[in-house]
Amino acid sequence: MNYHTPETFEDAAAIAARAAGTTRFLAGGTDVLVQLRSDLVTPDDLIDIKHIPAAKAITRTGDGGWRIGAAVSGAEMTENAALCADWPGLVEGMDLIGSTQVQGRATLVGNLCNGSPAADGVPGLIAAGCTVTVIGPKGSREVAVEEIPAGPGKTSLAKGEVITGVTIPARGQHGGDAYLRFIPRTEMDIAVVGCAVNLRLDGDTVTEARVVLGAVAPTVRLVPEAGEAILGTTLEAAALDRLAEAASAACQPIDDKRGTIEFRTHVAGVLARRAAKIAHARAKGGTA
Amino acid sequence: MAEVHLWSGLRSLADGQEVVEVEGQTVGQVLDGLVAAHPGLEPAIKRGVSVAVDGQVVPGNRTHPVAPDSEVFLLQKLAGG
Amino acid sequence: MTKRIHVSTELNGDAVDFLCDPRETLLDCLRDHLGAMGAKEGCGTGDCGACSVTLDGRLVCSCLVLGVEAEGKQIGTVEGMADGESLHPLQRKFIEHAALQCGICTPGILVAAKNLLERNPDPSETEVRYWLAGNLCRCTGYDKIVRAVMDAATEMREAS
Amino acid sequence: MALDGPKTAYKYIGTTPDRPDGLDKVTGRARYGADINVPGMLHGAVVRSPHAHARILKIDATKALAMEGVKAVVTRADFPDGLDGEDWNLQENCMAGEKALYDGHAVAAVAATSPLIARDAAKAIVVDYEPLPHVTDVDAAMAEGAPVIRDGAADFSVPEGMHPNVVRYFESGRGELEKGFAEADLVIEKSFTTEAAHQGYIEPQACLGQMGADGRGEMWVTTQGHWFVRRMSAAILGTEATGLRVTPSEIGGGFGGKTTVFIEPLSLALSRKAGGKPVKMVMTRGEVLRATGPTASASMDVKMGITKDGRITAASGTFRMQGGAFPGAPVDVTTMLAFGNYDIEHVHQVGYDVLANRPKQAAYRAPGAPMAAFATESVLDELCRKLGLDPIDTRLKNAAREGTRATFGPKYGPIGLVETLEAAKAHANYHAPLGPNQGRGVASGYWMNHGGETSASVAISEDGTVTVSIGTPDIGGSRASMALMAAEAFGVAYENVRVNISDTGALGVNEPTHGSRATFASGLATIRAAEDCITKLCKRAADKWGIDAEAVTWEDGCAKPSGPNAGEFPPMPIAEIAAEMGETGGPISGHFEDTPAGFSGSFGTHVVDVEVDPETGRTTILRYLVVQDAGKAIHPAYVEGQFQGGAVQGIGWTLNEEYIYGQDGRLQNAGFLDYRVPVASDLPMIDTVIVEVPNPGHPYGVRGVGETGITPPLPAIANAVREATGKRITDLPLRPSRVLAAIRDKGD
Repeated sequence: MNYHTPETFEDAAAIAARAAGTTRFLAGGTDVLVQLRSDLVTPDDLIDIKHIPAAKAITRTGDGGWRIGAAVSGAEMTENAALCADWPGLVEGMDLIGSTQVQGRATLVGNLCNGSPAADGVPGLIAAGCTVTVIGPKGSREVAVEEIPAGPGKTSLAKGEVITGVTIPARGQHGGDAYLRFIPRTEMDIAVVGCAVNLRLDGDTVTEARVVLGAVAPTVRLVPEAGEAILGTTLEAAALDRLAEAASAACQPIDDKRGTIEFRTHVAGVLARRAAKIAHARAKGGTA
Repeated sequence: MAEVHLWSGLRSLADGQEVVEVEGQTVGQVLDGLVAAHPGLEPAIKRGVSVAVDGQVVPGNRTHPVAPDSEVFLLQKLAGG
Repeated sequence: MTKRIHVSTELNGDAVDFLCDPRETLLDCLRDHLGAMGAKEGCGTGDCGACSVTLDGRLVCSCLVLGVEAEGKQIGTVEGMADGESLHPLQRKFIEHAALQCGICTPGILVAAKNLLERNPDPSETEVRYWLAGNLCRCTGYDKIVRAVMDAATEMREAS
Repeated sequence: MALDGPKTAYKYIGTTPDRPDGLDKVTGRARYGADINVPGMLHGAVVRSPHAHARILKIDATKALAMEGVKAVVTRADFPDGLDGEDWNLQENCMAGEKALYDGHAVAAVAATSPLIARDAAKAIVVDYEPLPHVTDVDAAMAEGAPVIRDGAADFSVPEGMHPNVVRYFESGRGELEKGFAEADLVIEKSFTTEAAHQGYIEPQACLGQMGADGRGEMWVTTQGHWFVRRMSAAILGTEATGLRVTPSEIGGGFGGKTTVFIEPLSLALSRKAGGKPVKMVMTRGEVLRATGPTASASMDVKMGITKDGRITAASGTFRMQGGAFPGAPVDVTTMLAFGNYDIEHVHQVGYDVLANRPKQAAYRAPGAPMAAFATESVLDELCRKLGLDPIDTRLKNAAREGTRATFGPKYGPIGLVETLEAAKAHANYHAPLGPNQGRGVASGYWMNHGGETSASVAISEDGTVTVSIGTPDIGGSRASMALMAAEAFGVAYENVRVNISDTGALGVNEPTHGSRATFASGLATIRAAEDCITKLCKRAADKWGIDAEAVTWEDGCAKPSGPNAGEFPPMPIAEIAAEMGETGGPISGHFEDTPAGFSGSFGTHVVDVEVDPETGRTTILRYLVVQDAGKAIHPAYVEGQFQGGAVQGIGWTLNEEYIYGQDGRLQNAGFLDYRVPVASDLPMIDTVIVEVPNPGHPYGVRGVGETGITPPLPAIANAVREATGKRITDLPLRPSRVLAAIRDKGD
C-alpha cells in the first residue's frame, strides 16, 4: 500500500487519476481503516487529504452560509457554536456518528462518500439543500449532495474525483432543522431509520419543508411528498399524520440484522413526526 | 446401607428404581457399589456425577464419609462460568 | 512487503520515532514499535475504546489512526497520565471506587475521562455516560466508573 | 488451630482497601495476554471456514509457505489421532478435521515474522470445500430431516428414535405432576426461546506459546485456568502435561469463556514446527465472536400451577439447547436449577443437548441458569398477574429455605433467598411511583457454586511479611480478597500480604476461576494454609520459650502463651520469629490442597423498572436493584461490582445481544458494532444490597457471588416490559422490532 500526503486537492485528484489499482482517500479514516483491518478493502494507494490546508477549515461563505472542508471532524463542527446555532439538525446528524473517539476523526464528506444508506450525517445535508465541490480530471463542479450516493457503498464520483468540501446555504430567517435516528442502544449503533427535517415558517405556518429519510432505501432519500404533506400547515395533528404516512410510504427498506421492513416503515413515520416538531420549535426560535 | 437417590434419567439404567440401597462407608464405595448392582449406570457415573451427602455436594471426593443413615443424591456434574 | 516509513512523533512529551508499514495502525505502532502497551486492542474497529489515546489533544481510537498519520503529532496515552509517582486524580479515584475489575478497559477509559474533564470540569452523570459511551466495559456495569469520574471531577474542581 | 464454624467479628474482612494490582492497572503497566513481545518471536494467524458446514477436500499452503517470512503452517494433520471424548471435541474444535462444522471453524494456521505477513499468508492458503446442508436453530436441528452434524455423537442417555443431533438427554423430577396440577387454581403453560449470547470480554484470546521437538515448552496466556490450558493443550498435542509450563497473564475478562482453549494448542504446534521459536497469537474481535464459545441458545416449554392464595402446586419444563457442533450445552444445569428457587412437591424436568452448526459453546456466567429462569420466572409472574398476587409475597410463600428439599433432590442448608426477597421488598425502588409506559419486574435466581481442585501456599518472608501463592487467576479483584483473608488469619496488616497467581510449575493443580469459586475455594485454601503456617510459627515460639507447642496461641500477629500455666512471656511478633527462622528450623510456609466441599449457593432477587416507547418498542432501564446473598462479603466493593456486572450482562442479553445467523449459516454480527453489549449511556446506576447469610462451609462464611447476578435480569426485565406494555414476550432478546410488533399486535 502506498501512502500519499498531497498538499492540494488538485494533486490529490491527480494521484487518484494516475493510480492503477484500488484507491482510497483518507480523511478521518473511520470507515477506511475498518475496511483495511477486516481485509474488505486494502487500497493500493491511500491518499491522505489532511495535509491540504483547505480541507481542515470551517469558513463562512459570502452569502452567510458555511463551507466545511472535507477533512473537518465531527468534533470540530460540534465545537463551532455559530454553526450549531444555524444548523443544529445538520450538526447533530454528524454528532450522532460513533463515539466521542470517532467524532475526533470522522468527517461529513467521509460519511457521504462511504455511500451507506444509513449514514447519519447525510440526511441533514440533503434536507438543508447542501452542495459539494468535486475536483477531478475534468476540473471542478458543484453537485447537490443527494446526487452523490448511488447505492449501498457506491457514489456517483468518477475515477480521480475527490470532494473538497460541503457548502451549506445561509440559514435565513425563521428556519429550523432537526435529525433523529432510531437505534437499539443509546449510542454506538448504525441507524435503523434516520430522518432529517428542514423547515421555514411564516408565523406558525410551514412555507418550505424538506424531509429526508435514511436507512429505508438503497440510498438516503429526499421525500418531496413528505415535505408537501406539511406545507401550509402548522403541524397540527392531521398534518403530522399525513407526514408520517408519506414518510412511511416512501420506504423501500430491507429486512436485516438491524431491523425489519415493517419496523423501519413504521418508525420512519414516527421519526418524521418527531423531527418535524423539533424543527418547527427551532424555527420558532426555540432551542429544542 | 445408604439410600442413594437417582435422578429420573438414571432410573431406566437401574431397573426403574428411584432409590437404590448400597453398602459403603465412603462416596467412592457407594458409587462402586451402585455400578456393581446396576452395571447400566457405569457410563453415567464415568461421565461424571456430583454426589450430595446429607445436603452437601461433594464433587470428586470419593473419600467423603457416608453414614448408614445418610441421604445420598446423585446430581449432574457442574462447575460454572 | 511494502517499504517501511519513518515516523517522528511525540509520545507523552518525549520525542520518539519508529519505522512502520503504512498499513499498521497507530495502536500497532504504540504497542509493537514504541513498547507502550497501555492502549489495548479490544475490537480493531473503533467500537470498544480500549485503544483510546489523544492525538494533538483530541480523543481518538488509535486503532482507527494509521501509524504514518502520527508524523509530527503529539500522542497522549495512559502511560503519560501520572506525574512521576503522583497519580492523576482519576487514577486514584478508580482504585478507590473499585471502578475496575479486570482492568483491560481502564487505560482507555482513563484517557477518555481525562479528556472530558479537561473540556468540561463539571459534567453531569448523563454527560459522563455519553462521553464514555464508546468505551465498553464488560465487568462493572459502569456504575463505579461513573462514580469515580464524578468524584475525581469534584476533587479537581475543589483543588483548582 | 482450626476455627470452629464461621467467625463473626473481623478486623480486616469487610473493609475495602485498595486492590494490590490497582496501581499497575491504572498506569497501563499491567500485562495482559497480548502485552508480551520476546526476541525471535513469530506471529500466528488462523484460516477459518467461511461455510457453516462443509467437507474439507484439500488444503494447499504452497503459496503461503513460499512467502518471505513465513515459517510454518499447521493443519489437523499435524495433530495426533486417536483422541476420544472431550479431548477429541477440543482437538476438533481447535482445528477442523474432515469437516468444517461452523462459520469460523479453524482449518489451518500459519506463523510468520510479522502479524501482517501472517495475515497475508493466511489469505494465501487455499482450501477446497464441499458445502453441506447446515442447521443453526435448535428446534430445526432436532426436527426430522435435519442435516446430521456428527452421527454417533449421542451418548447412552438419549432415548431411541431421537434425531442423531440429540446427543444427551436429561430427565429429573419427583412427585405426581397430574395430581399437582389438579390441585392448582390456575395453570399456565408457555413456550420460550433465548438466543446465544457471548461472554463479551473486552480482551480477545491471546497467547505466546513455545514448544520444542521434545514436547517441552512454555506458554504465556490470558486464561481463567492455566492448569486447564496445560492439560487440554497437552492432550490435543499428544504431549505430557508437565512438559508445558503455563504462566497466566493478567486477564481482561472471561466470564466462563476463558476456561477452555482455542488458539493455544495452535501456537504450540506452530512453534514446534518452526523449530521452537515462540509464536504469538491474538484473536481479532471477529474471530472471538465467530469461533469462541458463546452460550447455548434455548427453546423451552414451561408449565406451572398455583393456588389462589399463591402456593405453587406443580411445575414442569422441557428444555432444548444447542451448544454448537459439539456436546456440552449446559442443559443438565438448566434442568437441575429450573425450579430451584422454590419448594415444590410435584416437579419434572426434561432436557435435550442438541448439535447445530455453530461454535462450540463455552461456559458463560451461571451457564444454563439464565435461560431456565427466563422461562420459569416469566410463567410465575404471569400466574401472579392473573391472580392479582404480589410477586415478592408469592415468592416468599414458596421460597426455598434451610431444610427445604430442593427440586433436584437434597435438602438445602442455610440459604438466603428469603432474606433477599425481604430486602428487595423493603427497598425504596420497590415502592417508587411509575409513570405511563413504565413497568416494574421482579425475579429471583440461583447459582449452586463450586469447590473444585485447589492448591495454595503461604510463605513467611525474612521480615515477617506474607506471600500467598494461589492458582486462580484474578479477574475482578480476588487478590484483594485473598490478602484480606490472609491478613485476618495472621493478624497482620493488609499491606504486609502479597498475593501471587502462580504458574503451573510453582503450585499444585488448580481448577480455573470459574463456578464462583475463587474467593470461596482459594480463599479457604489461603486461610487453611495460613493456619498451617501459624502452627509452625507457634512451634518456633514454643521452642524458644521451652514450652509445649500446644501451650502457644496466635493472636494479632503474635505468638502468645495460651494462659498463665504456659509461662510468662511477652508476645512474640511474626517479624521476630521470621528474622530467626534460618536458625530455628528453616523457612516457614504453609500449604493446603483439597477439592473442598462446603460451598453453598447464592440466591438473588432483582427489581427493575423500565419505560417502553410505545411508538418504537425501545426499552429503557430506569432503575435497577440487585439484592444477593454473599454469605460474608470479604471486600464489599468488589462484591457489589460482581452484582452490578452480572446484572448488566443480563440486561444486554435481554435487550439487544444475540447471535444472528443468515440463511447461509454465517454469523452476521461478528463485531461490537452489531453484537450490542450495553454502553454507559444505556444504563442507570445499579443499586445493590448485600445480604449476608453465612455459609457454614467456609471459615469466614463466604459464598461465591460471581454468577447468580446474570440469572434474574432476563425474566425481571421481561416481567417489567409485560407491565409497561401489557404484552408477555416469550422470546429474547427484547429487540425494539419485536417489542413494537407485540405492542401493535391487538391480541393478548
